[in-house]
Order: sequence, then structure tokens, then C-alpha cells
Amino acid sequence: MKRRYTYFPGCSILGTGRACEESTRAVFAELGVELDDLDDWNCCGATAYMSVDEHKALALAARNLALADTRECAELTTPCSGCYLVLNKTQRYMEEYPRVGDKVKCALKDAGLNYTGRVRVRHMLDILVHDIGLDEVRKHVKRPLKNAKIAPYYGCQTVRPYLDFDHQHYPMTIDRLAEALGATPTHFPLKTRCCGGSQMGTLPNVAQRLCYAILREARRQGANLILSVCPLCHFNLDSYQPDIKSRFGEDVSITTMYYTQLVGLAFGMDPETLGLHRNMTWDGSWLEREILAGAPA
Amino acid sequence: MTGFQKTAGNGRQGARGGEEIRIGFYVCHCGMNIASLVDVAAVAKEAAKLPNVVVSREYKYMCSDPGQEFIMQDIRENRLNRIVVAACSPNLHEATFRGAVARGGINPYLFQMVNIREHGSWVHTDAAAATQKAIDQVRAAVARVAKHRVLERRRMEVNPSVLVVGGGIAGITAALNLADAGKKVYLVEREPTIGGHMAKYDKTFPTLDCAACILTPKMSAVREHPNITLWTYSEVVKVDGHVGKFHVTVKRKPRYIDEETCVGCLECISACVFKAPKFEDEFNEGLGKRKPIYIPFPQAVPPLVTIDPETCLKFKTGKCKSPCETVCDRKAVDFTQTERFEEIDVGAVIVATGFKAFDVTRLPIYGYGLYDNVYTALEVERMVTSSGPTGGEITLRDGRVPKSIGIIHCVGSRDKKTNRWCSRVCCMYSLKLAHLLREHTGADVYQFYIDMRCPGKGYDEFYERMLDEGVQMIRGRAAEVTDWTMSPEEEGKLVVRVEDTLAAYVRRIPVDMVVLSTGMEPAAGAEEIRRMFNISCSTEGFFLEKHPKLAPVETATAGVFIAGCCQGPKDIPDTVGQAGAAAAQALALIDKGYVEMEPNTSYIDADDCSGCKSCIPLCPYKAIAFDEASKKAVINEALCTGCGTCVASCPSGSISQNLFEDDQIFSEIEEVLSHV
Amino acid sequence: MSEVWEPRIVAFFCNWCTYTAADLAGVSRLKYAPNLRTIRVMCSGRVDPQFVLEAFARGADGVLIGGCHPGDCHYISGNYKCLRRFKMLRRLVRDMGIEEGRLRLEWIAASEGEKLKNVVNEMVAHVRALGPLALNKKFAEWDEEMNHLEHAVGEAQKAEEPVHA
Amino acid sequence: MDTTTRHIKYQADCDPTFAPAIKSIPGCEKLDSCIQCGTCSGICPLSIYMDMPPRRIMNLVRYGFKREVMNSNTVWLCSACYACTVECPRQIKVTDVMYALKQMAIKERLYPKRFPMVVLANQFYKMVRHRGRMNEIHLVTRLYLLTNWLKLLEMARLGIELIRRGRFSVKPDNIERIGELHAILDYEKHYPEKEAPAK
Repeated sequence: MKRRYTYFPGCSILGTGRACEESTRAVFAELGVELDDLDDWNCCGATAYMSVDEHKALALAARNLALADTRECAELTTPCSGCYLVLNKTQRYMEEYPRVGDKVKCALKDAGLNYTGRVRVRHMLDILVHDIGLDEVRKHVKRPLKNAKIAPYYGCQTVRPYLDFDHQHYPMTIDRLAEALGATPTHFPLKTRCCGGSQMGTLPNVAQRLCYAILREARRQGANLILSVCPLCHFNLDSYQPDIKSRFGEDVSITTMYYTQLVGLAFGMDPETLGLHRNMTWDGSWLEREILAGAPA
Repeated sequence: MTGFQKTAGNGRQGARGGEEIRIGFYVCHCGMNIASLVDVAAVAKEAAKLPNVVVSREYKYMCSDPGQEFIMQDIRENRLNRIVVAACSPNLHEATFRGAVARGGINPYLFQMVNIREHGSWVHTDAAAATQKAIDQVRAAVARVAKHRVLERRRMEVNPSVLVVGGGIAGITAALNLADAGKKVYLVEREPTIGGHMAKYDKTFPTLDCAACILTPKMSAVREHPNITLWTYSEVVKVDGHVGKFHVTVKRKPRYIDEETCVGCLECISACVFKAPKFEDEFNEGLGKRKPIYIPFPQAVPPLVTIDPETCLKFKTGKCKSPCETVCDRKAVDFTQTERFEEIDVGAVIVATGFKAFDVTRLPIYGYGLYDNVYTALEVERMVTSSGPTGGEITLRDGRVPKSIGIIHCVGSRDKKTNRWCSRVCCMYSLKLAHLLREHTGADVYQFYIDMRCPGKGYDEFYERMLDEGVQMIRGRAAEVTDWTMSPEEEGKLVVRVEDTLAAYVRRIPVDMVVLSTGMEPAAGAEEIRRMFNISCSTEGFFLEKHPKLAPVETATAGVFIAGCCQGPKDIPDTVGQAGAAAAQALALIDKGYVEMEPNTSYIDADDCSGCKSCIPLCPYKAIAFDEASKKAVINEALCTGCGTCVASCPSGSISQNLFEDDQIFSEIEEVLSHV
Repeated sequence: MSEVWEPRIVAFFCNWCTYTAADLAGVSRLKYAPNLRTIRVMCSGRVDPQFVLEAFARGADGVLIGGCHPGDCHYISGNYKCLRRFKMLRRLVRDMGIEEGRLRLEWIAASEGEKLKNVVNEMVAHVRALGPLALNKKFAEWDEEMNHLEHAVGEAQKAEEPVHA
Repeated sequence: MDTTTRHIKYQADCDPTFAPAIKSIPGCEKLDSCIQCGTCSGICPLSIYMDMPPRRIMNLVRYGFKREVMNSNTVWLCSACYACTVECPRQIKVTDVMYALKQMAIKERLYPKRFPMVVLANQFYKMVRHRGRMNEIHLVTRLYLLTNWLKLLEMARLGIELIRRGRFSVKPDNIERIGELHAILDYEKHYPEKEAPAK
């Protein structure tokens, strides 16, 4: 039987996060999972909206839940950790705080929408590792990535506050996934430490310091790849390496990827399909030389 | 003392016999505790109007001597033969007033108490409603007491021996106290040796006297005491009966050594086919290794070896020449041993099953298991002990001697995600460890604490001393232990990230060794013990005392006492004190030779009994038997504990319960509802 | 509380757990609705279904039975016996047209003063919402109906009596 | 530092309405149970730049030091990584308290001007209301135009890179049934219940 999930792409997917989108779709298609898009979804509100008005933010996100509610598959999944958190929080607060739930439901009614509460917000990583399972993943591996030493970077909003399938401070899900792909995960104490998120736009010096610590530690732990889960984390870690170098006077450059891109590589897909060329730290020849060399195609 | 008095002879005929029912009613102000909300005057006024009430009075403190005197006096002067007191909870003063009633010259069970404090003034805010409630309950009591009959308490002889469960310092103390008083004591311990947690400690705070030096003499005293039967490596599996006569079944696990013949020469251990110790040593918190045939520690009591079938080749493969067996000239090794069951009768039980240290893997934020140099406090206790796995050497797992050490407090305490409660001992033992670690290594020691709690004799002085010794106190709950570095001096170290809340700076403190001061949890298996002995538990799972202040070692089950950390986290002095108290309570019980049982037992009206036998399986105490001759059920009053379950289930309504007769309860129901 | 209607709830509390919990609630000065009238029994196993029916018949708007948690009964298993009877009783009471929620069985341990408070407040609020039970009125109605029936039957029989010339 | 500044606090310096207002917002109700252990500060990755540790903010909010809290940069550094919320031994949702403070500051215009975070939030807010979705490039561009347009030049490199890699979506993306969204967002206007006191 074919697995189906309702899919919430999220705004960044349309721009900077395109590669995340492409690789996710490619990999899940390969695994025979159907992702049908939530039609006319809207922005989840992210952190910024919360800062302006709690109720509006929750109501905004709730529209997506209401839309998903009409689908026969009530499992709503998204590749973006920010969206994952906000949708999850909205759903939980509507239950936890009756006043909020009541108010949001009224707001939805004004828009001719209704939310029964049956939607379950799932993270794609959760689906990949638990619904599909690592055994299934192993079956698809055509190119075990023996030379890849992975610093697994989960980022904050993937695991906090709602992660229920792994430990929140030192999770091992990606580590186990990486192993399934033949790669070696390194110990990575910063795996759930914040990258600065949207502060990169507003307070670059602050966010870059956080990214600096993460990149530096990844190299220190002997990794040659950082895997990230969230488009924003990836953007921050991937795009600002030159700025960080000039700001802190230390070269911390290291190749970064979405976990789905690594899965795709191990599945033997070509880099184009996985949107690898869109990563700033992308270097095809390096990848061939250091990672794929020796790995059967 | 104000009151309403009716002219004598005003009472009506009672329900039973020709006897005239003359009730005296008394309502207590309890200072302002009751009177502040309940209109006691109104209650007294209403009560005066009730049938059979001859005297109705209010008084400031009914439980005081003058209060009780009023009752006795009225009984004499107004020929009262029933008494009702509206005051606090019967659990507090029922006995007091029954005493007064008896001294007044009438049967103590011609008395009923109404709880208008705990169930009234203290829980309500609306004076009118509270008063009305009080009046309704009083009406019920008055109606009920009229139907009370003369009852006698049953005397039951008490078995003069005591069972002590748990051989830690609490159990040891209690057992020795009782044995010294000439009582027979059975001491049952789950582990191969007694001594409990205390045997694992090096020094004890605040005096820093060596734990072994003060504990081991007591341990051997237990072994040598003629009045103590010591069963180690054993567990209580079944408990029947009740106060005065508990029937207890103890499972004795096979240690594959004949306890009578083994003299503890330990030849067998050196003879074992495993030349070097290979298996995790529980007593040393896994820091050391032991063989399949082992003794927990040299001063173990009893000094017997134990064979662990999980690791012994004889059991695992069957293919072992078992030199242990051949080397033993007393032929004490016995692989055929199986578990045995001992059955004993005791009059009282002292439960002292201790605690379990918090499992630090529940807090990965502190990196235990992830980083080699993160240790639990108990591991460090073993390490600093000269008889421990490292012979008192403080060496990290990589062999280095730590130059800087961080001790993290409240690990698994004061944390809603794990355990909410304060474990009370961690502040002090952390200071103690700080001292010992500095003594052994000269390292800098940082204490990461939320609040220092040193309330005990000489405790705060010890804290002060540690400050003078240069232990660095950082007020802040350590947020994480990590090995990522931001600066050269952090290379190769563990970094504790913490807010120094008094300096209001977040600090990164690099250390070589981290010690986690784990809190206390209810012991493994506490739940089973609790159920077996019918002890209720407080929210955290520790055993619940009968009264937090006035009955700290008693439980809701008569004859079962608690001592030590099974009742809640506490340090050694408190534990020993409590153990002594429990022993004294048990002694008071058994020394008297008998217990007086409440007369609220069930009885059968043989004429009405149809002999359907439906009550017989219902009685958990097997107190109901079927008399083949008369074809009727009969209740053995000695066995009946007075729950009344059989009464409620008798189809022919031929079973009644003293003090809880159907007509008494029905009249209560009628009266609490009669107000419109 | 006589003028405006106030729910009247009869409570049967076992001496060892729930009654003690109520004492604890008192000692902790927790506040709950004054609509309870408590009758103390040694064990919830003593609660005879007749007690409950009697309470309703006498005008109680609700009945609350409180016992020890399963496994914690001071008399080993009295609370199970109580539970068994309660299940039967609940069906019976439902058939009598008494709404769910007017009869409750709760396990409240000696340490659960807070729970006792919440249970009482919940139940009072619920029963208040349901309004007065006034079972005694119902009884009157039922007697009425019965009389009608008997009367009708009587008439019918009369009609059948043969007429002699 | 000006030695004549008064540092002692009189009760009059506290705002008794402050704590109640914050605590009335969902997620902030447990504020009072804080034991000032500093776990939030210790775990906070942004605390390196905060002028007051989150722990201190908690206490200042609890006891009504509104001015002090609103003058601190702490709230604006919070990037909602929820570490504090997850680790708090009293299960206080510290992140939500930070959000609540941001909301209040924005409503009452009490934020330190130098924080583009506020501008970003507002722009984001407007854009989503207008289109239903967010377009990073437009957002960032606006942000810098409004705060520090020189930044745009610095960003040029990144911009070009993004275009080269096809990650620069110029066309703003709108949702179809924007009406629904407005209905939802305007709901407040005629919601009977009064919101948590802002002033």
C-alpha cells in the first residue's frame, strides 16, 4: 500500500529553500511516498508573527490546519522545522487553552472554515525514519557513503519544544539515518543549538557568531559534512561562511547539505535532481573526490 | 460555657429496649478555628431542639480537660446515656472523647463525633452554608447515636516478635533496639549483605567520621545477636493477618552456598576459573569488577560468598570443573540449591526499605554516558573510599588526576520534569565530596547549586568551613555539560555552562571531572512492598506516615511502622532517629502483650441466614466459615477486621456490623437530607 | 441555602483513604463547595446499594462514593467489591431516569486532598447544571400511573363479569 | 557611569499591572513559580549578547519592573529556540514570556529603536497579511531599506549567488483565497472579549 501525507511546503521553499523542496520530493518519491500539497496553504506565521500578536499568529496558522482537516489524510507534514513548530504549537495551544481554541475556532468560522482537531503535524524526518523505517531506506542505498563524516545538525525548532520521537537535547535520529546510508556520524555537542534563525537578517553579528561556533565545532569533531534539517538553518550555515571567515578571521568552511540531499546521493540520484548545485558550499569535484570516490554508483 | 438545658425527663423512648435515650450534645469552637465560620451558637440551639437531646452546650476547647469534664459532669447530673460532640476529625479526637464518656460512667461506644472543622470551617467560605452543613451532620449524628448499643472492645494477644524489612542503617538500628529489649527479631534483606547505602560511603557529614568505622560494628552486632534471625538475599513475598498476628512468607533466594557451613574463608573466590574479576561489580557502582562467585565487600555481613548464576560457567555452560566446589574443605558450595520459603508469625512489622539514587541517564543534558569524566556521586563515594575499586585514588577513566572538578547539585531533585521534591542530603554530601576530593587531589572544586540547604546540627558550620577551604560556590543550576570549546583553555575539558545568578553572568567553566549529585527516589520494588503491607503512599511514591507530625513512623495499618528513606529523603542522623522511634513504637505494641480491637466487627443473625454462602468468598480475611451442622455461615470475630463488605452483600440481610448498623446509617441518610 | 435551590450530595467515604483525604483537604485549607453531606464508613465495600437508592429517594441530587485506589484498599479488596456493585447500581439508576453524573465512584487516596477538592467541586457544578432531581416527585408520578393502570384493569374486569338474569 | 543615578528601587518604580498583563497571555501563567535557578540563562545560546540574563527578566517581570525590562535587549535577542522552555525545572514557558514581552513592547512602542527585529516583524506581518505568504527576498530588501540600506550593498554578493543558484524568487507569491485570511485576521475587531491589557 502506498503511503500518503498531506504536504505543507512553507514559504522558504519557494525561494532560498528550493533545494530542500527538490530533494525532499525526489527522495520521498523514490521511497514510494505520495505527498499531496495542501492547496492554497498560507504562511505559518513563523517567529515574527508570534512577536506581533499571539492570537492572530495562532489563527493564521490554524487556517492551514483547517484546510488539512478537510483531507482524508489528516497527517500534515512539512520539510521546514519552523512551520513544523508553529503548526504544532497552534494545534496544542488550541487544546491546552480553551479560551484560545474557542477564539481561533470563531475566527475560522468567520472565514467559513472549521477545525475539528484531528490533524496530526508530523516532521518529515520522523516519517522517513519511523514510518518508512531505516530498513526500507537501506534497501534503496545504491552508493554507501563510506567517506562521509557527518556532523548531524538538528537545529532548534526541529526538536524543541515538541519533539516526541527522540531526545530533545542529544537526539540520535539523523545519526542513525546517516549510518544507514553508510556514512559515519561524528559526536556533535552542538547538534541542537540554535543557529540564530532570523537574527541573521536583523543582527548578523549575533547570528554569525552562533553559526561560527557550530561550523567550527563540526570541523573540530572531524566532520567533512554538516547535515541540516531546516531550510533556515541550512541557509545560515551554508550562505554565510565567507562572512563568518572575514568576521572571525578563521576559516570554518565546510560542506553543508539537507539530510534529504545526502539520502538522495546514497540512493544514487544525480546531484542536479537533488538541487545540490543550489548550495553555496557545493563543490561537485570535491564531492566526487572525497565522498563518492570508491562508492559504487 | 453557655448551653441550653431541658427539664429532666424530656427525653423520648429510645429505639431499643425500654431505656430512655438522653443525649448530651457539645459543639467545640476550637478557639476560632471553627467559630470563625460556623455559627456554633446556632448549632447548639438547633441541636437542643432535636429529639432525645437533653443537654446542648458549646465550649471553646472541648478536647481540653474542662471540656471533657463538662461531659462527665453532665452524664452524672443529667443521667445522660448518649453523647455527641461536634468538633474536629474523629481521626484526631474520637479516642479522647470516648475516654471522657467512659470516665463519665457510660459505655464509650454510646458516642458519636461530628467533623465540623476539617470537613467544615476549614474548607468552606460561606458561613451560612457551613453552619447549615454542620447542623445537618449533627442531626444525623444525634439520630444515629440514639441507635447505638453497648459494645466492648476485643482484646487480642500479640505475637511478641517483630519483622524488620530492609537491612540498611535504619533496619539495623531498629532490629538492634528491639533485640536488646529482649524481643525476637527477623531481619530480611534483599541483597547478599546488610549495610545498605551507608556501607558504600567513605565519610559522613558533617563530622567526617568514617562510615565503615561506625557501621560495621553494628553490622556484626546484628550477626552475633541471639535475638536476631538474619535472612539476607531474601525477600518478603506474602503477608497475611493483621496487627498482633501477621503471617509472613519470606523467599530465600539460592546463593548456592550453605550458609551454615561456609566460614567466609574466600578460598573459593581465588579458586574460580575466572582468574581475574570480569563482571560489573554492583557494590562498586560498576567501577570495579567481580567474579561469578563473590562477596560484596570484605566486611560484608554475613561474611558469605554468593554465586551469581547469570555469570557462573557452571550454570551457563554446565562445563566447568568448578574448582570452587573442590577447594572448599567444608563442602559449602552447593549448585543444587533452590529458592526456599520461610513462614513466620510476628506481632509487628518495621518497613525500612530505603531509597534508590536518581537515574542520571534521564538527564542527557549532563552528558552522563556520553562523556567519560561525568560521574555520579555514588561512584565518587566508592572512588574516595580506600577500600574501594581504585583504592582511594581519584583517577579519571583516562587515568589522569583531575585538576578541576564541578559538582552539580539537584540532579533529579526540585525538577518538575523528573522529581519535584528536594532530596535534602545532596547539598551536604556535595560539600563533603568537595572536601574529600580536594583532600585527595588538591583540585579546584566548583559547586553549582540552586539553594544551599544545610539545616542540621553542625551543618551550616560545615558549609562555612568548606567556604574557608576555598570551595567555589556558584549559585546557578548547571544548564549543560558539554565538550565543545570556544577558547584554548577549554580544550580537552568538559565545560559546564551555567548562569552565576549572583554575579548575573552566564559562565563557561572548564573542568576535568563532573560529579552529579543525584537525588533520592523510592526504592525499586517499593510499590510491591507497599501493597503487601497495605501502606498508602504520598504523591512521590514514598510511604505515607499516619500523621506528618504526630505519628511520623506509624502507618494507616496498625502494627506496621516505617523508618528511614522509604518514608522520604533524609540523612543518616534522621534515619537512625526514626528507626529508634519505630522500634520504640513496635516495642510498646508487643510488650503490652495484647491489642484492643475496635468492636466494629460483623455478626450474623442465624435465624435469617439462608446459608447461601455468598459472603464466604467475599471475606479477604477468611473470617467467615460455613457451619455444616446448622447450614449457616458463622463469623470468626477474632479474624474479622470490620470492613463490612459482607454486610452489604448479604442477600437475606442477616449480617450486621457493630457501629455501622443498617438502621444507624439509614437514619444518617434520612437526617442529612431532612432539612428543606 | 434554603431559598435558592442548592444541590444536595450525600457522600459515603471510606475511613482510610477518602475520609482521610478530606481531613487533609481541611488541614491544607483547600476550599470546596459546602453541598456535601458526608457519611463515614470503614470501607467502600460497606456501601450497600440500598444506601444509595435511599439517598436518592430521600431527595439527594447526587451521591458520591469515595474509596481507596485499586490495590490500596485497607481491607485488601473491599473497593473491588464496591466497584462491582457500583457498575450494577449505575445501570439500575440510569434505568430509573437518573442522569449520569449524579452517581459517582471515585478513588481518592489519603494523600489526595487536592483531588478530593476537585472531585467535589466538579460534581457539585455538574449536578447544579442538571438541576434538582426531585425523585420523590417522580415516585408520586409513578404511583399515579400505577393507580391509573390498576383502575383501568379493574374496569376491564368489571366489564367482563357475566350478567345473570 | 553617572554616579548620581539613583539605583535604589522604590515600590513606585514598579508597575503593578505589568505582571498580571503578561501572565494573562497563554503560556505565561506559571511565571510566579520561578525559583531563579538560571537554567534558562545557562542554556540560552543568545545569552552571550544579552544585557540581562533571561532569569533576571523573569524576576523583573514578576515584580513589575516594566521600565527595566523594556529597556533591556534580552527580549529582542531571543530567537525562539525554546531551549529555556524545555529545560526549565519549573516548566515555565520562558519563550512564550519573551513573545509576550515583544508583543507588549510593539503594541506600546516601547522597544529600543536600534532593533531591526521589530521592523522585520512588522514588515513580515504586513506582507503576510497582504499576500498570505512571505517572500524572503522582498522581506529582507524592505528590512534593509528601512533600517540600514548600506546593508543592501553588503548583501549584494549573497544576492547574486542566490540568483545564480535559482534560489532568488522575484515574483511575489500570493494565495488565492486571501479573503479567508483577512476574515481570520480581522476577527479580533469584533471579538467580544477584551484582550490582555496592553496599556
